[in-house]
Amino acid sequence: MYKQECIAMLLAGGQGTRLGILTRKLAKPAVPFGGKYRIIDFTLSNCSNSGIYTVGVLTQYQPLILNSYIGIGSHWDLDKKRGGVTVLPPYVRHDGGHWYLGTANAVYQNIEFVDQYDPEYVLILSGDHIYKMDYSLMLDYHKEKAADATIAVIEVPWEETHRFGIMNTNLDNAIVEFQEKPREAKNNLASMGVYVFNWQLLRKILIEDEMDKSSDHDFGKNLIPRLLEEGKRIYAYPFRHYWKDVGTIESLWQANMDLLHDQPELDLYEKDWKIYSVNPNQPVQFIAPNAQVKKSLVNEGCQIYGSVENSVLFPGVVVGEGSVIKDSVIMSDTVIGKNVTIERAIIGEECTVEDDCIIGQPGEGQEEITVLGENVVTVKAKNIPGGVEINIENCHEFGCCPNGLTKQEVIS
Amino acid sequence: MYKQECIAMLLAGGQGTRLGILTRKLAKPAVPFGGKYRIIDFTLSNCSNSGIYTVGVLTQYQPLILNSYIGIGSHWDLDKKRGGVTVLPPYVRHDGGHWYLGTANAVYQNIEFVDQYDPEYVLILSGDHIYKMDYSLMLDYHKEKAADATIAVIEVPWEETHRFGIMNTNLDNAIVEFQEKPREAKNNLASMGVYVFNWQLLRKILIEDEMDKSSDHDFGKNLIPRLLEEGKRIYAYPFRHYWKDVGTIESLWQANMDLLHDQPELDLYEKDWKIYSVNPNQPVQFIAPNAQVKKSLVNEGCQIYGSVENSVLFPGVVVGEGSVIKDSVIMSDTVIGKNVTIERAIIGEECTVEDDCIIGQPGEGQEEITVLGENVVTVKAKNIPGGVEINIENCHEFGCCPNGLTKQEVIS
Amino acid sequence: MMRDVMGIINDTDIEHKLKDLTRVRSTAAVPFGGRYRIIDFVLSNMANAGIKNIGILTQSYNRSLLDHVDSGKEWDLLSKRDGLFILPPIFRYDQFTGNLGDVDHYYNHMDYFTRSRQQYVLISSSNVVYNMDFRDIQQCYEEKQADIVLVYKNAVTEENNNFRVLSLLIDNNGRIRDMAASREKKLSPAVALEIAFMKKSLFMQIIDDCIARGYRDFTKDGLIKNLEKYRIFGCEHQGFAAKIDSIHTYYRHSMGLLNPEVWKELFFRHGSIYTKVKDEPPVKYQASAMVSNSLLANGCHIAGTVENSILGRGVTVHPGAVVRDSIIMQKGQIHRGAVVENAILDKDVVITPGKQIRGEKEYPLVVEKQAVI
Amino acid sequence: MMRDVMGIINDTDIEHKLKDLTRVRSTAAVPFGGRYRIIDFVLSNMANAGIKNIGILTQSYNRSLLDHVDSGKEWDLLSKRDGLFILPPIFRYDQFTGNLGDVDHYYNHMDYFTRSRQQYVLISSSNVVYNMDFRDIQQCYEEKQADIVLVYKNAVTEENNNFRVLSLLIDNNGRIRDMAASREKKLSPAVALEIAFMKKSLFMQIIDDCIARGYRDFTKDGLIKNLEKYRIFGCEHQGFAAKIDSIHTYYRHSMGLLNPEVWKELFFRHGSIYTKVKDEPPVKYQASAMVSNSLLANGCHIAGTVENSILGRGVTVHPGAVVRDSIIMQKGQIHRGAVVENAILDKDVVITPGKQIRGEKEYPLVVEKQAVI
Repeated sequence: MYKQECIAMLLAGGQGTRLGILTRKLAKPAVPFGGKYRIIDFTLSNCSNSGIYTVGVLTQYQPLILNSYIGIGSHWDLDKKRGGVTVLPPYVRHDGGHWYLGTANAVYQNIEFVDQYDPEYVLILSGDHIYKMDYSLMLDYHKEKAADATIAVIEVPWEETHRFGIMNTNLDNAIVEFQEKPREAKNNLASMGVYVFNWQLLRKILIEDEMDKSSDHDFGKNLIPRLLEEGKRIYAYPFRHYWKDVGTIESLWQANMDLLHDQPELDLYEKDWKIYSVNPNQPVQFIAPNAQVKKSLVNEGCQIYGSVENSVLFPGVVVGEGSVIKDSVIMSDTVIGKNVTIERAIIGEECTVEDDCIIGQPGEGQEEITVLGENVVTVKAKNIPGGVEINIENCHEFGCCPNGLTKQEVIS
Repeated sequence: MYKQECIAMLLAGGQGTRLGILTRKLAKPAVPFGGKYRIIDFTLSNCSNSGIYTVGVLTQYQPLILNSYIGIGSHWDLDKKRGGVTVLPPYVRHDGGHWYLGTANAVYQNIEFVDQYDPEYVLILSGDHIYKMDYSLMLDYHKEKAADATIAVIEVPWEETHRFGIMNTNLDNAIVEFQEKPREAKNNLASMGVYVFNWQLLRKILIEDEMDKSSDHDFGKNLIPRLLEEGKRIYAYPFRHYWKDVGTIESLWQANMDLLHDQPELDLYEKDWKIYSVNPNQPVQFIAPNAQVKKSLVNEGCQIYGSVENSVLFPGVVVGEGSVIKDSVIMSDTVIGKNVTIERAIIGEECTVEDDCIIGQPGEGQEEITVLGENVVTVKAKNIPGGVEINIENCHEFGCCPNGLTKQEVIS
Repeated sequence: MMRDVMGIINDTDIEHKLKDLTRVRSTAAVPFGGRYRIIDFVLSNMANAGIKNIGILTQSYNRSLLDHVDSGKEWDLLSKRDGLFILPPIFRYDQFTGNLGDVDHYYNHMDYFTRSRQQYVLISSSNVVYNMDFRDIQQCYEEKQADIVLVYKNAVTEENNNFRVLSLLIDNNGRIRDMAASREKKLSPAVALEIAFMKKSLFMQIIDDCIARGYRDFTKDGLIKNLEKYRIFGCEHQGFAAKIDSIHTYYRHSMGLLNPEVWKELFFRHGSIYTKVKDEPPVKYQASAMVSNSLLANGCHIAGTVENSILGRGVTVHPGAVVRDSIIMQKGQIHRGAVVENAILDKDVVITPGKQIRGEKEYPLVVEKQAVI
Repeated sequence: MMRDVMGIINDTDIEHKLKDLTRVRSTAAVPFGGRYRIIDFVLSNMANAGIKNIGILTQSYNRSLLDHVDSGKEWDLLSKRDGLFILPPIFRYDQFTGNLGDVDHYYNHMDYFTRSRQQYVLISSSNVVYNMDFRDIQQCYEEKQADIVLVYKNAVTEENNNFRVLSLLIDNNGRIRDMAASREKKLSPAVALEIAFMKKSLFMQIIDDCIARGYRDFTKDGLIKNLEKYRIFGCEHQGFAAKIDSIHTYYRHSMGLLNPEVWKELFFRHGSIYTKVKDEPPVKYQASAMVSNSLLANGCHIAGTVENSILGRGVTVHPGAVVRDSIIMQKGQIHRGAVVENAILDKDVVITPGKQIRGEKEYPLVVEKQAVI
């Protein structure tokens, strides 16, 4: 193999349990977002745009879609003869097999993979966040500070500090204390889960941490405190642009809505920092004579006969005449009939919403997002109350199962 | 996904323990063979040449090299928009993770993958064998016999029947009895581990077998007997060409030697049935003025100043002046100094054999193959007795460790 | 599937019928339908029918086309044995005599035809927009025991009346009895779509016969003169098919896509139409956007008014701008207050604030690539 | 790495110096060293130096070259932003005036140069075989604060005396004071290798100046006439470099590879030389094979005698056949009892049993592609 100055290890094994039915058959990084992307597209595109062309993707939970989506990375310009993308599932050695037990353990189990490239630096990334960041600038900062490790941080509202790992820094941005999800935070600088390490140091710490039977083998919980204890130079790298952990249905919905302002904080149209994705083959979208589309993102293959407002439509969505889609996210190839109303909802792939349905009934004081999982079918004139989640396991309760199937058949 | 008539599931998780140090860091299907191939190249090329373009490769043991070798299958012309190669490691579901417990269980865990393509037939293959076979002819045979399952069989010498699964057939080739490694075989038709199944039947049997806690979840041991018990139509498909299970050092060596006849049984030069492989980038080979090369396969990047007879040389091997290589296999980028003698040996990748060494001392009545694992370095004028196996774990006993390393450093 | 058929697409025609649109590219590479190029249709039809070996005879000036089809990956034509082959004109400019007919182009690539393993050829020109199951042609060939099959369409409208069309006289059995390339007089409503199917050996023999006699035109010399000698049959294409042979037909057929029936037939009927994909974000509609009866490719940014129009990738319509009955190709920018009506804007055209350009429906205004107005 | 440099390879030269070898392909696409094409060397040098955007100006007749370089994947040039671009001559044969110099070719692709993001250009002809670290050129450019850097080699031998070479007169500071393309009279032993490095803006300005004055030759009109105006410096390449400009130099430099020092320098010195890989099995030596001092590409099958020769992919030498001091390209077949000496056999040549062909070392015999003797 060839020596590389810096390689990235991308943690993409997360189950994302708080995304409920959306991550039932899908790892969180593979969840669709923003009309044509999957969440992991942002991190992979950041790597490609930052000139980090060697990326190991650590997968474990429901990796089939993720694996075939990533392939050899050609969609992100990461199919290189030297390096490129390598998917790293857990595996069996001659002394047996071990699942990844924590973020640090996952990297520990792939020390040999990293060693192949003999890098100076390793970038640890997560596939769960929506943001645009030039990692090469962070690497420069790490070198400039002569740091042992650098952690990207972002200011979060003080009232949310208890959800994050909080960094207390001195004037030079050196981290003096780390609080994991503190009740009383001394600071509002939260870790973004983006780290640069000197590889030889990280390698040593990973091996030590592995020996420690009491450790959870987690970067934030175990490795960073251990490094601080040892008095290593750890710096905070302040990041001041859009960053979102889409860990819940509400935040996933909100992050989609964030894109719809006339001047959104996260600009998908920037020519020099493209977000790459696997492009489906669909014809251009058709907006019918009486359609209305405003404040929305609409994709190829869509046919809009009704009204779409403040919504995100993935490729191949059909919106029938007289239907009104508002404040919603509609995933690929879903067909919506005539005179349907959908409000504050996330509709999964390949659903069918027949004529005259109302989804997320407005005006009933429902604040929660309504979610339909993939392949759900609502019969004509069905009312789906706001805030419910329907998938193939509970669809029979709502009469929303795919063509004539009973619960038993659907699940098997 | 798109419907496919037939897809292949290729079992590539085997550890190949009897190949000793050669499979220490490598799954058996990834073991180098024939000067530029890996064992799995034969099965993948067979798929491509047979028009089977959708292949799931089930990996579990040390898959890193195999995964990056296979990539998206472009080297075997298997990178298709519809189908193509998918590597299928074990994974974690929302109810937990399970390693593959047997060949049948591995396929069971990937029923969803197969269902995506809704195939009529599934071809079960192993990545462990060297042979050229047109699976489409076997599929035609399966249809013609209206069989529920078809098993490819080959005649083996009677004295070896105890090592194989033996099929007893009637005149029409229907299998009436199956003996797994019998002490007294009634027949010498051995299963090649190549099966065609009707998918709906296999799917049902896999689920039933999974429920059976006493089962080893193995195709040969459990599934075939179960099908026979149920009175299903199982046919033997006789195969009459070269086929070799390279399960031991001896058989791996022998299979390499088989290629060196002027008219070998297995022809690598057939234009219409190419064996594809990942091609390294090396210049053309150089045969020096006083070199001698006979009855051998030699690859790009080799520089031959000495004598090579009845041997297989992988790319980038250097043979110094006055050296004699006989009846041996030398893997990639190994450098052999001057006046070295190597006989009946397999030398791993990137070894260094310094001047005046003798490996596999001839004439001492040694019948066993001598094996050097990868990166072994023999100092000047070293004698390596025939039949030993040297790798980085025992190299210090023979004074053959990479540059100045002690045992401790080598292993860590 | 048609694995035993090789596809040949002839894009060597250099007449100026598409005016400014073919000044910088060949007919095959002219953008169509927002994100396609004209060649995508015949290429996708071939790929969808299972043809694995396709040769494109190009003009010298083929940079746009090369860039567009690349290695053929988008049509799943990457292959170790077959695949997509670019066949440029073979001559050296120091030896060029100024005269090349399509027969010469075919003849110069005889080695490619010889080397290919397929037994049949499907030859097509590069300028027809349609979605057809090409397997029907081979079926027709076998049913009629034909030597050659030509695809035709019964043209009921008055189209093409300014240009030569190849009209056919077909007997009750489907055999073609007469053919003529004429401007006004038509033999029947049957118009050939310039697709021929035959054995490769017969094709090579016809080319050889033409060369031996100094003939240069495959249709006139190779087919029309041989109507007696070979059994030439017609195979009717019943769906939508548009030959793009003038600015007028280009504009009219583009606008035809705004009929959802045509749009669906063309893009979904027998198989998908593939094209080179690009990394463009979704179309962004701002609060002030007013869009109706239009087709928009990804990457567009709409804040103004768009009616009855087709917008290519990455077009920006600023607030207060109006686009009506027009075709705007890739990356066009229509600034605040500008008005575009009945126009075809080639790639990268900028209409500065307040400017108004208007053509007539029957005579759309064409603005050349990269113009700033 | 040279990310801010775009590479330009000029393969538009159509002189007949390589005779039959360039009858069916351009110079860039002539096979060399068993499995390479001549262009592989400059292309690999560029790729190894980190250049990510490379344009190849081709002749009209570029099928072999297109097939060889394909999408640039072998040189790791597949890229979303940059990559490998084929730039065919831009003219239509109905408008062709019969006159094209290299300046015209550059001028016709001005849009490509404009669009590219790089600040510098490295321009090279397609016919030099060498392994050079191109980063040295940029270093020289910076050290000397040059406007233009040309690479040269001090030629001690009598080579090239039949052909024009571009000799240089260089002052003590490395600045080029005179240049002349002459057959016999040389200004000094310094011979230009036809590689120039400069700012893209300067390159475009020189082209524009030439076009404005009707000049056609980049070297003579763009460089020689501007020796006073611009600071043009030389950068010496000290290793092996062979300009392939005649059958004689082709044969001599090919045979030079049999010197292991040259072979190692050329293929391993600064980086690997990449080429299109093919799926060929190893070379098979039968019991009767006698091979010495030769280079063999994979897929060869040797049962006879091979001495001092270079064999391309898939060559078969049958028992009793003898190949001496010859170059046999891809898939040549030398049958039982045949003898080949001092010859260059193009691809797919068959020498039938017992036939003998012999040239002279100073005048090797060239057998054209697919000949059966």
